[in-house]
Amino acid sequence: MSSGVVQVTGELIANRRVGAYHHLTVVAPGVAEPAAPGQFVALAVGGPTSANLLRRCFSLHRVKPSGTYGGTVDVVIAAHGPGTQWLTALRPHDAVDVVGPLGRAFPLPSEPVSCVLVGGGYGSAPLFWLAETLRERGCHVEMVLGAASEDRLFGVVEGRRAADAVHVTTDDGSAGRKGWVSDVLGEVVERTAAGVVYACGPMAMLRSVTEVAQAHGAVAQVAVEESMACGIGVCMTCVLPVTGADGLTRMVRSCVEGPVFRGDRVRWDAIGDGISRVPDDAVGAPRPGGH
Amino acid sequence: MSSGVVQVTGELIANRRVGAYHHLTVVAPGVAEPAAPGQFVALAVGGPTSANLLRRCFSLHRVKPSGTYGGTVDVVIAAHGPGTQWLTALRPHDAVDVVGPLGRAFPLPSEPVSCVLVGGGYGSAPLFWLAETLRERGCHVEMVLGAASEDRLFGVVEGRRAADAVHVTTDDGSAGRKGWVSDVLGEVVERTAAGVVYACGPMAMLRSVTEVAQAHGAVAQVAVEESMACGIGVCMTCVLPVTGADGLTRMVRSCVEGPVFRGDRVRWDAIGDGISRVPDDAVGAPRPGGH
Amino acid sequence: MADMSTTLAGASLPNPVMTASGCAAGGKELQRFFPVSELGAFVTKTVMRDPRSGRPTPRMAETPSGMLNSIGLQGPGIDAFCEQDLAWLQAQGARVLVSVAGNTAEEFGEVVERLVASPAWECVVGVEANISCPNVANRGLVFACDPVSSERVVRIVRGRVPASVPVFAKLTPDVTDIVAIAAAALGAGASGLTMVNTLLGIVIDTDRLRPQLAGVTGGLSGPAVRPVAVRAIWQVTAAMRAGTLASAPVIGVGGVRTGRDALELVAAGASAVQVGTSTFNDPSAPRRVLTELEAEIDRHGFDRFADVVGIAHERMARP
Amino acid sequence: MADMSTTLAGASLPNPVMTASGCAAGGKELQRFFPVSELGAFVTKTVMRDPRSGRPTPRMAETPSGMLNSIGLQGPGIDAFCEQDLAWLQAQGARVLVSVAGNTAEEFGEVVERLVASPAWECVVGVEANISCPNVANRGLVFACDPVSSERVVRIVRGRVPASVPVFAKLTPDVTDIVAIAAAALGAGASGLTMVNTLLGIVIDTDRLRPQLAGVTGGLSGPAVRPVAVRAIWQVTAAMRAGTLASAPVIGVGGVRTGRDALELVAAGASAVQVGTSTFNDPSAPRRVLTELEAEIDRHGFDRFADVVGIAHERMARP
Ligand SMILES: Cc1cc2nc3c(=O)[nH]c(=O)nc-3n(C[C@H](O)[C@H](O)[C@H](O)COP(=O)(O)OP(=O)(O)OC[C@H]3O[C@@H](n4cnc5c(N)ncnc54)[C@H](O)[C@@H]3O)c2cc1C
Ligand SMILES: Cc1cc2nc3c(=O)[nH]c(=O)nc-3n(C[C@H](O)[C@H](O)[C@H](O)COP(=O)(O)OP(=O)(O)OC[C@H]3O[C@@H](n4cnc5c(N)ncnc54)[C@H](O)[C@@H]3O)c2cc1C
Ligand SMILES: Cc1cc2nc3c(=O)[nH]c(=O)nc-3n(C[C@H](O)[C@H](O)[C@H](O)COP(=O)(O)O)c2cc1C
Ligand SMILES: Cc1cc2nc3c(=O)[nH]c(=O)nc-3n(C[C@H](O)[C@H](O)[C@H](O)COP(=O)(O)O)c2cc1C
Ligand code: FES
Ligand code: FES
Repeated sequence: MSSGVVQVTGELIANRRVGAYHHLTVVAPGVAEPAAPGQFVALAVGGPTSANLLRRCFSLHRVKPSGTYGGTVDVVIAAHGPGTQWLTALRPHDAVDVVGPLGRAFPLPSEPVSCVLVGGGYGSAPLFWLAETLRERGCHVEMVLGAASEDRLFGVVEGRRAADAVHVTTDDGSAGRKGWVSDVLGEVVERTAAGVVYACGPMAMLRSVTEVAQAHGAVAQVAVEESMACGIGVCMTCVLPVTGADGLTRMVRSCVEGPVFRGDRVRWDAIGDGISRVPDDAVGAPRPGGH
Repeated sequence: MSSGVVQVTGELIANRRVGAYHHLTVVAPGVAEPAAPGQFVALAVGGPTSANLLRRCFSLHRVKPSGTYGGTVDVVIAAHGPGTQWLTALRPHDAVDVVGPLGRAFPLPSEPVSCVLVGGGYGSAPLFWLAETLRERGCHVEMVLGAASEDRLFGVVEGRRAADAVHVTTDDGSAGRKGWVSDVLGEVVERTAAGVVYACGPMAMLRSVTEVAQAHGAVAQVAVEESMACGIGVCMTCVLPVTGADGLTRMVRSCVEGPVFRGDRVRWDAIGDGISRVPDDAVGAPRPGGH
Repeated sequence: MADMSTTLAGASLPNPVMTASGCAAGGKELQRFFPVSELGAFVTKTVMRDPRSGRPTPRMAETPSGMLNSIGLQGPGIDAFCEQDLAWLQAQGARVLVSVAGNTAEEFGEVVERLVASPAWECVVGVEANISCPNVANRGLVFACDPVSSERVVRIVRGRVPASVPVFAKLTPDVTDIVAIAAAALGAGASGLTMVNTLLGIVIDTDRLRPQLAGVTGGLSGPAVRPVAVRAIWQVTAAMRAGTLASAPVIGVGGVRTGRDALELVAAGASAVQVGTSTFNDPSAPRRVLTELEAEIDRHGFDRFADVVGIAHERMARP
Repeated sequence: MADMSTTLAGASLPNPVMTASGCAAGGKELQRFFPVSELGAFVTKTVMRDPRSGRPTPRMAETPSGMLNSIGLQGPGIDAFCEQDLAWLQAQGARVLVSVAGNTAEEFGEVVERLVASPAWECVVGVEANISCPNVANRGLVFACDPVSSERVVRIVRGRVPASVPVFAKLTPDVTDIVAIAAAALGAGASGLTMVNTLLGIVIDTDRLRPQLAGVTGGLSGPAVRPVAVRAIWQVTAAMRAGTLASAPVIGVGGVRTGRDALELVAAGASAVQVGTSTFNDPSAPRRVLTELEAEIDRHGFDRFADVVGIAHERMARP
């Protein structure tokens, strides 16, 4: 109640296709007002007869705290399994049950430093709002947007408006430079003398973004994507190993202590192949002969 | 394949409210052509994410074997639980998965005898088509339509077109005569010297219709409504005790051997309070100390 | 196109998809939607010695992603079954897995004797002993809840079915240790196992405030129980692979609605898959699942269905 | 408005609705959606002696109308729990049912000792012994799968909790005979039973062809399992009513999403109801279920919630 999280039955007012994605605008009073870039919403799927109980989480692309319809939130969804297929098939005026805003936002620098924002696929969705917020604070902002192919890039045009420069890569070379975001990131960080690199996208990308940022003396702030059952901190399914300020590694909930983490705090050595392992040195790790 | 039953993904083309009910028209090629009054369709509910696996069964109200849209079927639905709520909330162009036509139709008299058609609530839905079919064969047709209240009567106006006369009763007297269909039925059967009474509605009504028909020398043909899991004869959930031509009582499937039974064959003594018991004299009935 | 054939303890089937007992009646009803001879095998409803009326209604309750049933093994008895249902199935060219049961172990034997003696016996590719039914001689305790009763039934059935025809014991998941029951059945000569039967459940009618089923308890089936079926298949297969249980083919059943669902059971260890409750949702489900399973095997680039059986045991994530 | 209060072996609660262990964390997270003090009781996640990291991820798989979880009892250990979570709950005015577990029976005792000694002990209205967890001393077999282990744990816990505070044993449905386990727990001094914990399940990732959970098996929960929970509650209640099992209050849990669902468990015999997985769908679910259950009791014209407990046993259809 105090925290500003609400649950509301929203109304879809727009659902437009953008490349491989769907861009949804939902009237969700109370969600937009307290939200900040990097936070997400959890949407119920399937309606009253649904066999899919668990909510689906999506980064806030943009919010409009007020307007013709009351507060709205925008999300960008890749249709994948049953939940995202159901959401992307919704039509205007359909009801959408929204819980949000959730999670820890991207921390903003107190000084007007140079920043690089890196998005992989739909991972770029929250970065344009972040870019504008940073530029309002006087930061120089460049973006690196990457995807497998052109249709999976999101927001290149929007990026040109929101940021000082946009660099594009695709795996197949169908747009921008052929290759990965990490191939161009080092140069951009170096040239702009960036202090912070913000990133959102697949885990493997976040790991290399962290490495590149570190190599060039920047701090990485990465928004991770762990499978979430509740999104609100009660189920403990969304954990990953993160080292705290005290130097100890714990399995922490990415839905409340994340999804944004300092890249150098994430124990990438324990993450891969779709699994987040428990490092042997983690607090409470299983010990031989007992848990 | 030979039997004329098909499964098709139909398209809803109309959903109109009629009193307490919804009248749906669905394009369902192949279902209309072989159908006859008294048969029913089984509709899937909830769409691809549905937690409700079982189909819902509805009497065919009318069918149009061809037309602008290809064959259509009409059903009249009372919104009740999750499945009927979902169906009645559908909008034109929504997909409806239909299996049908199913079950045994009302047997038609070979001679142009007088007939009385009795409908309770939405149970009248299949009777107008039946009335027309009977009148085409030269039968004199009167209808008795009853319901708890006026909004739960279905098709009084349609009845006036389809039949030679329509008699209405409601429990609360909000339309027609206050009382039950059985209160007026005897007089109608008597006056028209009816040879057959056709009925569709709640079990308790079917029982008294059978009794009244018998008392006045008419044959009752009743369409029962047992809870059905499959509608196509494979699950054995929809049984009720019926006496066969051989005089033996068996638990027979109302979805394939019914839903229409001769009223005097149904073992009403074993039916009531929402339960169909197994009469002690039924074939294979449990014996003391064994099954 | 992958080779979809499968071998179940000597019985070679062109493909691994079957109906599930009690979910396809005698075959005629589904024949209206697809030729039952296209299935790997047609599994009959459980047949007992004498005609049975089954239980009063309501016999079913819908549940979230599943249902309860309490049919009470209604059926015509083995003689009428052989003369009518089995003869009809044979005429269609179907391969038939006949599900049998008895109120006592000895009654299982009688049913099987008459089955083997039937003129239509030739179409029978296997016998499924439904030991997940109550044992009248043992306080109505389900045979498959007790290793000793399970053993006794299987031994009798195995003894009366010609050695060339496999016998499958159908297990209930409602036990503390399913591997122990599997061991009892295999020890008594079962050629393989069918897993799983329904879970015991109750639904209360919240309007009448009484059990919705006239028989109070019923069997829970449908997609809701699939994770339990996969787990049971996994545990038994793991024990076989570890050498602590004799190796034998497993027929998987429980909650299969799509080819992907079937693939879950197969990857966990099932050499064949039965489709039950989903048939009520989609009368063509067994046939459709076969098409979808073929597509899945192809998508994964396998040449033979047999290569996928139990594959998940080899691909476990090593945390 | 009906009187919704309920009494659980001496603990009087203003209403019968609770969170379920492990589905509401420590309370702070849900407090953002409703005051946790409005619930009959708040049930904490199971706390063990030492801090535990839990299992690797993936820790969950969605299933039809349910989910699998394999958290591995992650938690801060009893000391940090008492200092932080329990103290916070006390400050909110919540009534707390603390769920405890141990790797061995003796460890259960240690956890309880430290809990009873904690300054926040006063807000504790009961202790729930989560015996549906693996017993390290007995080949990792779940305590509640074995009457002897169940008895041992309950005896130790009961011995260290002041007699005025009830102890509930939380049972798993994955047993052949749940009444036998209930008898063992009650015989060892449990004041009541919580039924049921999750069912063991596996989901196969059909893209990777390996178990979806890093820990292979997980616990199945959600509406999918409700009929199993109702059945377990029914069986134990029936045994109590028949006099073959000592009478004791039952806390029902399993698949409750609405007030009607809660009413099913209550009519089957539960004196209180926990809401677990549904909270992930609707963060206000426990509070909403209370409102809806009140409305159901009113709709049926009862004056007191207590009059509905077990009522379905009296209204059985007599076929
Ligand atoms: C913080 C956060 C932000 C996200 N932002 C976006 C976004 O902006 N756009 C977008 O398209 N997707 C986003 N995702 C991923 C999105 O949540 C999943 O693609 C979606 O939940 C999959 O649902 P499904 O029904 O298609 O798949 P299913 O596989 O059926 O999902 C089954 C279950 O697994 C969970 N799940 C599956 N995949 C993921 C995943 N990658 N991450 C988290 N949970 C998962 C679902 O929530 C659900 O509970 C985000 C995920 C997180 C955690
Ligand atoms: C042959 C036949 C013809 C019917 N014709 C009509 C009609 O024209 N108009 C109409 O409004 N209703 C009709 N019904 C009743 C209709 O099928 C049920 O009202 C409907 O299935 C209830 O679904 P639900 O989701 O609202 O309820 P739920 O209670 O959620 O249904 C749960 C399950 O029980 C079954 N079920 C519940 N009630 C009934 C019932 N009364 N009869 C059969 N199955 C039931 C459902 O099929 C479903 O499988 C007919 C039923 C039968 C058997
Ligand atoms: C209505 C119904 C009747 C059943 N009858 C039998 C039966 O006679 N014999 C048997 O072994 N199993 C019977 N079963 C169990 C199924 O064969 C199957 O094991 C179980 O339903 C799980 O599979 P499913 O989820 O695909 O339905 C029946 C199941 C249902 C739903
Ligand atoms: C994510 C998750 C974590 C759980 N953790 C615990 C636990 O720590 N202790 C416990 O006794 N039960 C635990 N459970 C089981 C629940 O308390 C409950 O018994 C079970 O989920 C059935 O109820 P439901 O269907 O309402 O979720 C957990 C369940 C889930 C889904
Ligand atoms: S998703 Fe449930 S705790 Fe994070
Ligand atoms: S509804 Fe399945 S046999 Fe009639």
